[in-house]
Amino acid sequence: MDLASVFFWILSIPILVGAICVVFSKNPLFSALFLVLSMVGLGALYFQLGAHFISAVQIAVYAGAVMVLFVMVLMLFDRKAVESEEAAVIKNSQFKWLLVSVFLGLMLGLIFSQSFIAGPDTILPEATSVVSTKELGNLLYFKNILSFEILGLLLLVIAVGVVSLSRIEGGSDD
Amino acid sequence: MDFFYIFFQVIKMLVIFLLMVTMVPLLVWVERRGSAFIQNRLGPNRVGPLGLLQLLADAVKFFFKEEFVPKNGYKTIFYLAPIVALIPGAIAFGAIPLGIPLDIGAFNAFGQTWGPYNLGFQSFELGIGVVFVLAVASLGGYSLLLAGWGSGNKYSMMGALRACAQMISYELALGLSLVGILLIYGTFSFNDIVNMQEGPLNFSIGQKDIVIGFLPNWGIFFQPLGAILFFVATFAETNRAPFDLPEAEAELVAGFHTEYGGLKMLLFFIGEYGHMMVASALMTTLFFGSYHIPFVTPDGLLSFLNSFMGAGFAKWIQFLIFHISFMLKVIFFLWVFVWVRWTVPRFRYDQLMDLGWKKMLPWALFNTVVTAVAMLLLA
Amino acid sequence: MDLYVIGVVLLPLIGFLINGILWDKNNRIVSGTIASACVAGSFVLSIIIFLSVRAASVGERSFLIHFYDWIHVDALKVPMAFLIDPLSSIMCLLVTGVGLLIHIFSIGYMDEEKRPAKYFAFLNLFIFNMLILVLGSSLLTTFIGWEGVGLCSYLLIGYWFEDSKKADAGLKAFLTNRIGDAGFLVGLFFLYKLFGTLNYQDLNVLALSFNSPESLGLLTAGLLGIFIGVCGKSAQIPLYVWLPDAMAGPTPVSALIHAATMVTAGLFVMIRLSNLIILSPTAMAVIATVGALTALIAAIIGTCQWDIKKILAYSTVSQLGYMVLAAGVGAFGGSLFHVLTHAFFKALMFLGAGSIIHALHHEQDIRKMGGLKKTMPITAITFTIGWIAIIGIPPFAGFFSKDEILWSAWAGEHGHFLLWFMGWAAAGLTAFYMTRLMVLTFWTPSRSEHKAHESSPLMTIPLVCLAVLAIFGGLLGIPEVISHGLGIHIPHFLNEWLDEVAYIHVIHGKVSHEIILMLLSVGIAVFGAIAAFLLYGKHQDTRERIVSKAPKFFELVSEKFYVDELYEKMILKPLRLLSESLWKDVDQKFIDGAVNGSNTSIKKLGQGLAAVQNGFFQNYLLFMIVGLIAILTVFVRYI
Amino acid sequence: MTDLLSFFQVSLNHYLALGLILFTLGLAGVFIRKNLIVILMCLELMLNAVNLIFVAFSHYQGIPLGQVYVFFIMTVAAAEAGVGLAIAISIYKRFGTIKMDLLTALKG
Repeated sequence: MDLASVFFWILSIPILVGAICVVFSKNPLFSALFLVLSMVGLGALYFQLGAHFISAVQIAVYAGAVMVLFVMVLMLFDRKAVESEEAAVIKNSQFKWLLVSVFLGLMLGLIFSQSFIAGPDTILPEATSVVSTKELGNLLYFKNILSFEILGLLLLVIAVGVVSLSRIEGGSDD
Repeated sequence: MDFFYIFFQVIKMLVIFLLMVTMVPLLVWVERRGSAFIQNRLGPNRVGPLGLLQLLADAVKFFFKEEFVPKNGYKTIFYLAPIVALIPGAIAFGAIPLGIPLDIGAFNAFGQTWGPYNLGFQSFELGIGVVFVLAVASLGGYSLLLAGWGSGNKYSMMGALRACAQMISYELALGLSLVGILLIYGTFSFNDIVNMQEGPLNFSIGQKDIVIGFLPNWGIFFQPLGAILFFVATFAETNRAPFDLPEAEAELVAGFHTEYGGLKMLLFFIGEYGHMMVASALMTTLFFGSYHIPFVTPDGLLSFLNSFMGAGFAKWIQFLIFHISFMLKVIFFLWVFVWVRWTVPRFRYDQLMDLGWKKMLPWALFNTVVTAVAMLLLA
Repeated sequence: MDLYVIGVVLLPLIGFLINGILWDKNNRIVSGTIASACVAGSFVLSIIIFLSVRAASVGERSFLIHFYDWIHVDALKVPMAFLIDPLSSIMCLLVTGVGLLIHIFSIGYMDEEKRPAKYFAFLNLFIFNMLILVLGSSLLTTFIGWEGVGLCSYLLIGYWFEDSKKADAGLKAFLTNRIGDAGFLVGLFFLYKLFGTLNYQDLNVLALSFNSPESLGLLTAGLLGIFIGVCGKSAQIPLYVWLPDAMAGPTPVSALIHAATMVTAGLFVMIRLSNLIILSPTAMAVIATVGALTALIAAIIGTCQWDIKKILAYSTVSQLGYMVLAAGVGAFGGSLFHVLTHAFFKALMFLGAGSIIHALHHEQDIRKMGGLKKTMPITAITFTIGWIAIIGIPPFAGFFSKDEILWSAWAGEHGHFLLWFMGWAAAGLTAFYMTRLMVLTFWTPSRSEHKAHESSPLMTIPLVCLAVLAIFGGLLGIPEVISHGLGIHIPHFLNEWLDEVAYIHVIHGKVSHEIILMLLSVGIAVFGAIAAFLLYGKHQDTRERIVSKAPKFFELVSEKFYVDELYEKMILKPLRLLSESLWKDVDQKFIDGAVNGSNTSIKKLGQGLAAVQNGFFQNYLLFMIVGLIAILTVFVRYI
Repeated sequence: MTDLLSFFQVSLNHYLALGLILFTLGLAGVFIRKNLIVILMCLELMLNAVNLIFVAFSHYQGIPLGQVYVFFIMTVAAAEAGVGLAIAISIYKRFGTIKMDLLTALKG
């Protein structure tokens, strides 16, 4: 048990609890808040994995921007439209749960099967180096500049699209 | 990574947290006395000398107020909001160095030798300090949203939505206004940034080094526009006047904290002042030389102090002087916050959004581009 | 050199683009000047290229300029490259030089035109394509230009597309050429199968070492395929029918495309492949026979035409027959020689005809002309020079080239008495119908409704230039007999020039034979000319008597042997019937039935499956996950 | 005992398993929940799970490129959230609900 393990096990608790509550909370607002918890936990885990910049960006972008947006949009809706009884739905979908569990089992089996990736006995050598922001920037702006530019374009398109989408006037079928 | 190292770290964190919390009553006093001074009144002056103990009295009053939750509210969220309000400011403040690092020599305890330790005067030292502070500060919106939603009150909700939209809008200008100075420093680490601002103003154009001896080497001289944009954006981020739309009394009663009172209200206060302190500390660190004193180098000061006192003692005095230098600058900016609040009238909401999106953002972008081009050309 | 070559090719393209953009801003002078300037630049560069090719030492005069690999599939590698060698450089000079004169002439000719920019754009596009054809380093590159000039020909013949007959003429030219092109492509496939390359240089090398009688059949098939293409492009029997109709286009176009340059493309390809053609006696025989027959039959038809441009068109077909005959008897040098001289005098005569038609307000019937000798002196003089050149009176250009061909047909190892005789008879007929044209147009009194006047300098200057060339063009290849007879040694420039790129075989026969043959051909030309002069001048009644003796025959000739009607009955009608039955029986009943049937069955299937799409997107996700699990199961099981 | 200790000793597989569990939870949420906004949140959760796996691989194999992809995924996720929420708002404006089991206009 080294420090990395301690961090991992401590952080996996809020992450998992958050994720479970996202799915099971009746109130979407709680879902969102638990998702924030999960994301902050993941951010901390990234930090532990040496991805410092990604960790900060995770908190700033996901927790700080995307989820704030979610919460704001939730608040824009009528409270009754958002919070209605969903527990029954969650309970009455045993078949879907079964399917998802089978999926999880198969994937776990894949991960821990010796031939696919290193199993528990053959632990990969742990790379301890921290990826510096400079290194990341070089990768981002030199090697992957095209993808970066395309993403910039995507964001522009999205910005215009979102504005025009949310300006659509409401109304019933006609 | 031994016992004493962790021990000192924990002590340090506690000290910094307490430092921040004890600043709050002081700030409240400054705000009330300052507003009175500006408005030609006296302000609280009965309890204690200069009314300094008024805060203690207020605190006692807060503690004995009734705890209640509005009927339509959500209990959990209602209680969660003020706690959340406290967290971002406290964590962000911890990443900023408040003074020169302190050396603790090796010493013997529990039968073995420990140390020596070099302790930076900050809760935790991060390579990505600036980004971290911005990231954590961006979490500040949650407390407002939670308070607005948890109160089950139209006005609170409206205030929360306004506050949140405002914070998201100004976060862009805030972040972009810093890009210029970060380009110049070439690092996210606060300690590196602080060290770069030591000594007289110097820079190089092409191969030529230029030193201007009568000015300190502060960021403000490289990025005046960035500094102004950043400071304005922090006003919006902290929801202070003239950007205190979320709690505009005339329209929204008191915005998101309409339903709050007592201890919970106090936590909100601490949160807001915590934000202000983070903003002032950032301003100081990035643009005003952090704890550095103009024309005085840490080594020079230490040798000067050594000339008439013991080496160990001199080190502590040096540490204290630099910390005070930092705090004085922070307090100056805090005073500016108060000063502006009682001087400038509140914006209208559309004016606020116009300012954020159509003026500050383009100017910040302009600043970034100009800085980048200038660095490329002068390098 | 590379830069010059790029310039030569690109300048006309630039002209095309500029004029194409100016399309609806019609200004004759502006577009004409732009087009002419581009071609002039191209001409100057051609001269530079020609001179630098000349400056190179003998045997090293081929330059391959490689731009990029156009097609690269497995073994097939077609570079986009230009081959600069004696042949292509001289063709380049011809195309741009004659092209330039005709551009300038066009500025004057097209003065009543509604959309001159379009016209000049097409002309420039034609020059561009022709240069690609000439400069291409492989048969496939040439084929691009080949198709390109076909397109331009179509566009320019149907340039006055408001008149549906003229549009139809364009279509006819296009379709007839398609038959030829199909043959050309098949020929390409055969040659590629045989040699595995289509590059001229490689083909020439391989041809020299060709030594396998068993694949001679394949070679012959390939060459005959290409010859079908040549028949289409160079208007040989049986595909010549489009060329007379092509006279529907503007006259300068007829001069440029249908007399001087495009129609000689077939000859160009044959000269390029001369080292291959010479290997197959069968192909040679076919080529020579077709050429001789074309020369004779077209000349016969030419004697009974009344439209000035039709006469010139049949004359062109006949002269092209000469060139093909030359190729068929192995005189490739003579063939190119005749290409050049014919380009000069035929372009001259077409432009002269254009000048006349322009002066007479688009009157083309020679029965309604006459007396133009006085009213249009420059045109008359230059036209007369062209006339002397074409009927083969020494020392004008036509004599030398025609004589070289006839001599080869007589004495060459692939020659035959009959071939010579047909060529000789055709020479007489040529003299006859050309003189008839001269008599009716210039020397008899005017029968015109319009008062003619001399054309503008823009039109006469090109005429004069071409006339000079028609006089002196023959100097390119003075036969040894004459130069020896004169006691000075003038080398046969053209044969020496082409020696390293084509099969050049100089025939040394008895000097006396050669001189007798020369006298014979001059004799029949003079005889034909005098006959026409008399029959259409003073002794018109004699002519009518002759015609009335065998009216059927003359009707047959003046109706062009009913070839078009024959094609209509034999080919087009059955084709139409077949198409109709394919359309009504096969397509509508069988294919449409299958298509509609699959359509309805899929529709029904879709209606059945639509039940699955119940609008709950999470159900769709369910299918997705089931599929995912199936895949994962396979993974876990086998990996 | 040593087995238990070696189980607690983290390796790449632990991160992969954690990511997988998060992913499956997100999948289940998308699968089962009816509220459009919650579904979008669960999508974000799935993207986060993928990010975790990227970072873990990047760390254990010493290839920083993995983090670049995390960066890209975050950008796309933010864009996706923006569009998704805008669509949710327009759906709400038009149909008055964001329950996916009531929105079956695309029925075949």
